[in-house]
Amino acid sequence: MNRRKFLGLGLGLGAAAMMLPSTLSAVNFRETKTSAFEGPKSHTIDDAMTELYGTSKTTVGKVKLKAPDIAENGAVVPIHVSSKLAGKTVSVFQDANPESLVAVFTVPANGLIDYKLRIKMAKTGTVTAVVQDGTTLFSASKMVKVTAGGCGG
Amino acid sequence: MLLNIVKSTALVALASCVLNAGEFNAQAEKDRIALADYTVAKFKDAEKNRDRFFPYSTDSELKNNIKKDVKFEELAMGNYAFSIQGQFSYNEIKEMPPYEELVEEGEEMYNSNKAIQACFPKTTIAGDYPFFDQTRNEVVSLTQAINECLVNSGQKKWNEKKGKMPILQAYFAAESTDAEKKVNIQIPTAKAAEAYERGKEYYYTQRGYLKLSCATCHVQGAGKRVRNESLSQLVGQTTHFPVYRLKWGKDKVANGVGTLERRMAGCIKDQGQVPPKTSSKEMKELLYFMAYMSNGMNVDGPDVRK
Amino acid sequence: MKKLYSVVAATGLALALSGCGSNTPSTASMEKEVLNEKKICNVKANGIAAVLAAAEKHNVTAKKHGVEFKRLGMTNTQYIAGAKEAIKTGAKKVVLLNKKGKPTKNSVTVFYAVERACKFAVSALTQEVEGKNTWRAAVPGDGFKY
Amino acid sequence: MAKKTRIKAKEKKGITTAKVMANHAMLSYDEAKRKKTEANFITSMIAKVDEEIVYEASTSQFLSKNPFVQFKFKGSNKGKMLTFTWVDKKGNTKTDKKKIK
Repeated sequence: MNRRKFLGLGLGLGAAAMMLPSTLSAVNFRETKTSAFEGPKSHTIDDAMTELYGTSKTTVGKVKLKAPDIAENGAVVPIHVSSKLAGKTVSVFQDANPESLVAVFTVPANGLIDYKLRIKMAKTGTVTAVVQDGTTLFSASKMVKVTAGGCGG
Repeated sequence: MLLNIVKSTALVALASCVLNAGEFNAQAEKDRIALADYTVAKFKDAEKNRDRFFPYSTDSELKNNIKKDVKFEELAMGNYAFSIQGQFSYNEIKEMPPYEELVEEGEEMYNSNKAIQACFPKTTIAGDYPFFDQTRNEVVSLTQAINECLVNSGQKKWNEKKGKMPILQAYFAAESTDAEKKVNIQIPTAKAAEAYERGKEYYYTQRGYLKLSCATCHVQGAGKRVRNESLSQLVGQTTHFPVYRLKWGKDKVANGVGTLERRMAGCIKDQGQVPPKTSSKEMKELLYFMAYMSNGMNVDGPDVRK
Repeated sequence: MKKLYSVVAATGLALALSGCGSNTPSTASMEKEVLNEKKICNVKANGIAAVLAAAEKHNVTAKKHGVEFKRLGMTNTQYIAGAKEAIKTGAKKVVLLNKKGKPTKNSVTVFYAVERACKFAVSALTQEVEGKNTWRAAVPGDGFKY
Repeated sequence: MAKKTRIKAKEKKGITTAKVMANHAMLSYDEAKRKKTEANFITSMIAKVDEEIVYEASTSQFLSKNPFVQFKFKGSNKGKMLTFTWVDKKGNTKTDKKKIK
């Protein structure tokens, strides 16, 4: 990990920490971490995770990720992330699309880590959910098979 | 041996003939019960009964994806009744189903169309169609009834497959579901019984270049797989229409909902045959038969499918 | 299987005897002519023109009976029209159409198209006749045992 | 004009569960290219109760069309108003409210 990125991470964390008490403004990861969403280093889960958090090293566990083994439809893949960790951010990645980051949630003071969302997957791939707790990243992954769905007209 | 068979079947035939005289739905009722028994037996324990029902399915499929002890009422959910995988996605999508706004749109459509209100004063009618019109001596589908109503009041016909037609029907279906209506198909006359029989023959006859009948996939084949699709069972196949299909709604939500006729045309096309016209006698009688097979089940439309 | 057929036959017979008209497969309407797909549709033996003519003739009947074949969005009528057009213009290939009737990138030879159109037309009819005898074998509570 | 966001919010034992479905095409870059238009998708979603943020997400082009999200939070009760706002890439924004049941 290079120094600049490490600083960037520190800044990001600091910013997030500072923002939390003030409930008026939000952390927009799309502005602070544009490169993780789009750009040359957004294509693989590892790269995007590094852009977002400064590292792609995660500890597997403590995060529950529910997703179908076989998606009913690649355009609507239901994802459910939950965890009992007191994490500050939660992010969802997949490797079935050109870019891998899907969403970053900032967990508010009263928020629980229990998020559902529906995502698009162009092909079969792995979905990874990451919960950032302090400086540690906890993760869970699941393979979702996507096939062209439905018989008939 | 053969003589025995002839004797016994002759007796059965005679018995059903006698019944036919009084109760025109006797044969249909017999078919319905036999089909329900078959389907329930099939999904009792797929793993244990694999030799009887699932000779070609893999171990993991039978073990991990086909539910045991599927109840009769559950069969209305189509393949989600037994497919564990499918059910997961289905339940997630049902939390905020994409058709909800279309139902509202259908309600507005109903409220703003005086002619439709006059033709259909009751909105909880989803389970009553298609019905056998005794004065016309033909099966009348809901789609046909709506279009006739429009034409009679000087309005233009609607597309029978998508657009306004299924959206209005979605409203009827939702109202019927809320009122806990059940599918209630009557066979009032001998002519109606004939229409039913023709529909049945259509369903069970192989057609198209693939030489499949509807039953190959949805009676004998129910629960099995075609590529990655779990095949749904005939019992309960009509209860949830109009249906919102994820596939149809891919580009535009309003296109996602379609009538039963739209679905059927797609299915017959997959058999490799030119489907009958939406309001043709063949199509309506086929639907009449299918709806009868779901008699007594809850109306649960509109619903969402793959 | 043999047993199955005998059951079907017996049922038909029994119903016919019992005079219970409503659900008897009408033996009278069962096809008179037996079509032989292999013979009729043999392009090498009969020539393209004859086979195409046969395809057209039988497909008209199939259409009338509501059993016309369709493959990947292309009806047999479109197949025949495509083959005719190709013969007229001297093209070697018949371009396949998608479900909207627009040409796709795929094509087949005229020989193949004619043979297929003929086979589709003929087997639609033979299958229809056959189906009249066999459909009950798939009905639970009737010919289908499990 | 963007259509209304559908919101369902329910409180049970101190925990409020909110289900939200925004009305947005969520055109990804690839899809936009195919349709020959410009990509546009929701980039940020925020939910508040009494000015307190209860949900906050930065999102990408890969949420489904008409994205659905569900989230849970503590410290609210029935009758309070849940406000949900989204902003898309072009800067369009839409705010809708619903009382917690």
